[in-house]
Amino acid sequence: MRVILETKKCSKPFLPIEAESIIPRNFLKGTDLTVYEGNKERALSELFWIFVEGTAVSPDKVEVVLKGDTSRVKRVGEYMDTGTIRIVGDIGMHCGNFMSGGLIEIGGNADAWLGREMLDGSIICRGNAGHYCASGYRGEKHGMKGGRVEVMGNAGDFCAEYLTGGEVYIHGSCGDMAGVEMKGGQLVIGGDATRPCGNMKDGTCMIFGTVHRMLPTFTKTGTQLLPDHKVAMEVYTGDVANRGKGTLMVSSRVPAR
Amino acid sequence: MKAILNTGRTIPQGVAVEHKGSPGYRAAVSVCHMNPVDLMDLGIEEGALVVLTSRAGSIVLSTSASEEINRGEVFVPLGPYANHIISAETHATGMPDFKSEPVDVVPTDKQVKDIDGVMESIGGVRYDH
Amino acid sequence: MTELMVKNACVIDPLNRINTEMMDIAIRDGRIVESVSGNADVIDAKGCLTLPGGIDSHTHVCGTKVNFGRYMSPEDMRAGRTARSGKMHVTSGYYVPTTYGNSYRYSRMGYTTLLEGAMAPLEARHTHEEFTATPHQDMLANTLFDGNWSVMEAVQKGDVRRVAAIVAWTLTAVKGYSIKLTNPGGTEAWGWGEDVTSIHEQVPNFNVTPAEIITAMIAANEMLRLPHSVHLHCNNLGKPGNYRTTLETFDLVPDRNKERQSLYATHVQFHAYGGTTWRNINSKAEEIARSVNAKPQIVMDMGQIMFGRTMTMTADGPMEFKLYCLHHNKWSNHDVELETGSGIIPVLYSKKSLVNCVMWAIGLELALLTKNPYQCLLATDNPNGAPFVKYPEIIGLLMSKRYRDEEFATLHDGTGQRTAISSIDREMDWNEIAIMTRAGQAKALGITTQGKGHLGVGAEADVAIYPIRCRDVDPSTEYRKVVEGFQKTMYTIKRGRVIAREGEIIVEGANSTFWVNPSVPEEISVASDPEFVKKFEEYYTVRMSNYPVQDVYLPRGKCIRTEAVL
Amino acid sequence: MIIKDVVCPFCGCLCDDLDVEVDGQKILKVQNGCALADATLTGSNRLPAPIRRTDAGWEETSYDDAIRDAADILLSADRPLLYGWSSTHGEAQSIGVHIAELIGGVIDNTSTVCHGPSILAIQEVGHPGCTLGQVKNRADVVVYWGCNPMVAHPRHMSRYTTFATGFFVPEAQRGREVIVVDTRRTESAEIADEFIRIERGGDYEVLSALRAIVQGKTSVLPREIAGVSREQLIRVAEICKKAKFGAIFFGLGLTMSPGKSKNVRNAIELTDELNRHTKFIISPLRGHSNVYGSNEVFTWISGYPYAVDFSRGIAFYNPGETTAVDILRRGECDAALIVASDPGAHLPHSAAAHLAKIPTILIDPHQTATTPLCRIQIPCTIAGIDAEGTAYRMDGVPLRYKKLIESSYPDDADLLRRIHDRIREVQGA
Repeated sequence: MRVILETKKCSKPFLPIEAESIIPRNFLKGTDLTVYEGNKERALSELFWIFVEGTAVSPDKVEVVLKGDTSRVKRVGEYMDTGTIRIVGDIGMHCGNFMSGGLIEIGGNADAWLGREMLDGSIICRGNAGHYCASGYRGEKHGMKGGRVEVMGNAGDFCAEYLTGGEVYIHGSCGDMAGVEMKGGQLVIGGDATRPCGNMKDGTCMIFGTVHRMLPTFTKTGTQLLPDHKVAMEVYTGDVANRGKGTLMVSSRVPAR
Repeated sequence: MKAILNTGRTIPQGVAVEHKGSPGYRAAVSVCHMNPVDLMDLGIEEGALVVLTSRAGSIVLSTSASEEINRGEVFVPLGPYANHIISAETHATGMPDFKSEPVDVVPTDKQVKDIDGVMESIGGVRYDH
Repeated sequence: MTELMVKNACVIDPLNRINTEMMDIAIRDGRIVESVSGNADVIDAKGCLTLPGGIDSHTHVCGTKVNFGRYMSPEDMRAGRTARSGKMHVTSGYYVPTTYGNSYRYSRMGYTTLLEGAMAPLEARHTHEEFTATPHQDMLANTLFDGNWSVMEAVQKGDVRRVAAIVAWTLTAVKGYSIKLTNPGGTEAWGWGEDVTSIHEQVPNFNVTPAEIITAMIAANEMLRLPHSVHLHCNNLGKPGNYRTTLETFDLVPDRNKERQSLYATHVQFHAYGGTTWRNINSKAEEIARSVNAKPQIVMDMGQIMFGRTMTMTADGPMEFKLYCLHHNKWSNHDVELETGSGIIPVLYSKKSLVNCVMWAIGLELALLTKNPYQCLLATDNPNGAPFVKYPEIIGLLMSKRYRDEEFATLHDGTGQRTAISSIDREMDWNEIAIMTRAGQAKALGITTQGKGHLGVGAEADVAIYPIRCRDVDPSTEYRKVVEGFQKTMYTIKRGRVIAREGEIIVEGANSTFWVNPSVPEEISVASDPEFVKKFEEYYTVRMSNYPVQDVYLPRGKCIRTEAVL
Repeated sequence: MIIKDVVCPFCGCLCDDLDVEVDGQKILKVQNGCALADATLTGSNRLPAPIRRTDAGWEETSYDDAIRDAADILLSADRPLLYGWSSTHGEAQSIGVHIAELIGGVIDNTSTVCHGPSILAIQEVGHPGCTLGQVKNRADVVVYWGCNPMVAHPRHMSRYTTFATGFFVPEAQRGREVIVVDTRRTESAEIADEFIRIERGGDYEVLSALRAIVQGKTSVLPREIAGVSREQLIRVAEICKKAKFGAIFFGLGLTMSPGKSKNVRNAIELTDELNRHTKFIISPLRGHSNVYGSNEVFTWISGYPYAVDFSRGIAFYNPGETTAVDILRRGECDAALIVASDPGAHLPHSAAAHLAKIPTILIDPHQTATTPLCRIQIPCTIAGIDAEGTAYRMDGVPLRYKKLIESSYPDDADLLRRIHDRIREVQGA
């Protein structure tokens, strides 16, 4: 089954829309769902043109497609456990929060907190991701615990903050403090990063571009050749400021400090 | 001249902050403090006017020389002038970069606006009673 | 004039020796009366269990450190969220809920009076502000004196009259209810990052020992004829082997008051550990209970822990730092100048942890081994041992051996060797539970004369009606019905008004705060003592005139005046 | 008449030892206060009456009409923002939160552009702190990091640290070592025993290095960290470890620099580490008078200290999303209520400009930089001058502002209560 949701023109286009109801499982029972526009609860059909093609007997066979200006639509795919969501353009904050299964594919850019506290499943973002991509929540001591987030473009600051498990792959560059408070999982950054992995306790971070302002509290333990990537990496352990046992690998083509 | 804009509190700003209509407040917050060598590089004397331009906008300010300021940095006291050119990007922390806005500093012969004038330039309407 | 009649109530009112009697309760203008007119509103209790409003004699719900617990825990605020609706404000939080969250949940469980366990005098205004925002319960504030410089100086000089005078001035100034000592002397030592490890160790720079502070405060408390006794959080909380300190402390206590105990020892579960390290910790509940059974001058509360996430918060700063070094989660500390300290850290009590299982067993053992239920009251030191919403489960555990056995079977294997819980057969009855949750608490706090904790004529009409038919339920086997029944009243009545019905809060609250004003002879009063005033102005960072809490903070304050007998 | 022991409503120190000479409706003289206290208590530029702006320009209006209009604006909004709250008392703040929950608004206070990042850091790792008297009576080492108390909190040093005598520190200047850490040699740095000058934005690195040194892992470190020599940091770490009681005060240099909350978190974790060796506390130097009170009040009502979004009925919190600057920058809100602060002066204009596009109500005693942006301004009393009420000092000590003079202005709590009641009335109908 395929459900296509296309945004309607609205009088206040800057109001955020909170749409955690947009997960594949919910459409098995129909499209009679509600979302919040600002502080008003609205029927999904007030804000979206809804087209349904085919039927499905189980939620994993449901594909939801979002079209139009979805950059202000938040929480799409929150608590999603199966099925597929494809977003043609940009998507608002908190896409895929707490996701535990299925696939979210974003054609454009994703706003902040993409895949926050994710448990399992996959997110692919073809554009750039905002700040706190694949991160944790305020005050919580763990972030993403499992699954995979792949961003073809760049990610903002605090990417993979508190990463606890799973894999985060940023093909482009990250902003400031990627992998800060990391305690597990794997973070791969194809491009550059600034001050990565502060306070890291565990897990692995690989950076193939340039590291700006490497933190002073990482100990270099050797070099390692990564056959898959045909590149030699400098290997660091840290963050020693936090008795950390994390591994930070930096492409040795460029000076680390 | 490229510089990094820092903002913060000063005693004159704090003293005048509850007297926002006063010339004292305007004078306290419409000044760009900079290293004397940078002033020389710009070819201007202390007190001359400059325009600061950032990704957020531009503003005309007077200048003041201060040895405490590093070269390549400028300091504008907290207030409507500094905020006219501070970007509202917060890196998803809620807090703008009040202490690290890249700016371009150029001498100017334009005038320093009064506060209402600054507010008018962002859509405000002056109230005179 | 408003009148209310509760018909067909199955009443347990231990202080009036009423035990599961079917009767009607007449209420006029907030008080229990002999009878009401035919125009009274009528509530049909349908034969269900009807008790005086519940009283928590030791809970942390209002004030600086409780609010800091909230402030630092946005992750907890994601639990227990309800929207504004009807008369109810927004609520957030599970183990450190907002003030309205606390108030509504206590109301739902039939609780109408709470004693805030720890108020730093310097920050009393904050506690009173939050009392006003906890609108459905009458409030009382335990006032901290454990590290009070003036008190320690007077104790050092052996001047109990001066101790009494300082207490009198402070309680009146901050509108406190009773004397609280938290790790006496230890909180001052923590000002230097140290602690005291026995009741006979000197407090740094003050030449007094915890034992001397406790003894002098008990004497001062009785001199001032305060309604409640000294309320003590013993030294060495949470340390293996600390039961010796607790027993030594109990041995210090004379029997000074005919009406009530002379010492209220709080959350004794945390003070009843044998062993020497966390590896060999074991239960010494039996030793503690034996001591209490022989000493009518002591009342304690359980300090029960229940499994799950919660927040520990106490004035015992050094203990919290030790706990932080174990858990390495987050740690807040807040020392209060010249007075006390405090610490806050989140914890997870887990059935996989043998230490936690031993703690769980000790709390229950204390209650079950204490013969007189008036001497061991039900509390978790909310939220330290568990959030108070767990009380119904604790009631279930106390009433059913079977429930305990079933729980015990899920615990760490080593629990049986370290504790005696599985060999205790006692099952508490309804009357004993009523004592442990209201009558005993009212008596211990000295508020029966304020009309609390009973349903006799003249009492405050605080009534809880639970959907339990005591005569048809066998708690021993049907403990789930007991637990469910105590979770949500059919009606909670506060001062004659129905505030909660089937769990829904239906009115805006209008609570009272009880506070004491003990008067001492002018010649020993410290307010006019130049020495006291000079030291105050020199070492506090607030002016003495700005210290007292103004009346405006207690919109419905109830002052209890006492005359000191020196 | 002289009123003694007056609580100053300027900065977060809330000095409560001012003597103020008044003559009924006028403040004549202020004693004991700093220059800022003096200027605050004798402030000018008060708006005489409510005003509103129509297409024809500004006009005076009545309190009744202004309150009705304000309530109507808030009632019809889909995403109202309620911002400010630091320069008033707890009583007004509390009603503000209740209005927000009634109308499904977002309420934020000025900590969002002050110590909001400190709050985020505390939420990650906690806060080992104390009341200021502990510092005054005990501290033999005091660190000021990224702050300039001589300017922003002029009496902090004389009341609590450098120049204050305390019970265990009878000779202030000899008894205390003062360390200042900053990117520039500030007025405060001039009087420090040790000044650490850090490259701009290098706080995080230096804090990490200090944590490693305190743990004895010096060998890992390079010779220079963000412009500071390793030797100086080793020396400073030793001073801290040898302290009997150490105190770190930090300011906007940490909260506003890149890394934001992570800088503060690192400073807190340094403090935790130092507590394994001696006693150490850390505290933000909170700014606007009662901003800490707004955090306290917001927290006990909603569970969160700032940036609370009630649009779904329940309270939701996520600084960066529900904070005033972000909501304004994205142009989300369609109405605003500004109370006791001046976003026109203190928020970036690319955010504040949105206030001019929507119906903005301003409740403030003064004509400010926000006045030109609003549609309605309702003047009120000033907490601590012509109104009394509760204020929380930067260390959490609650004090009561005194009413010093009589005025004809209504208390902002009363104005807000009337707006609140009007909203309830309309919603109930």
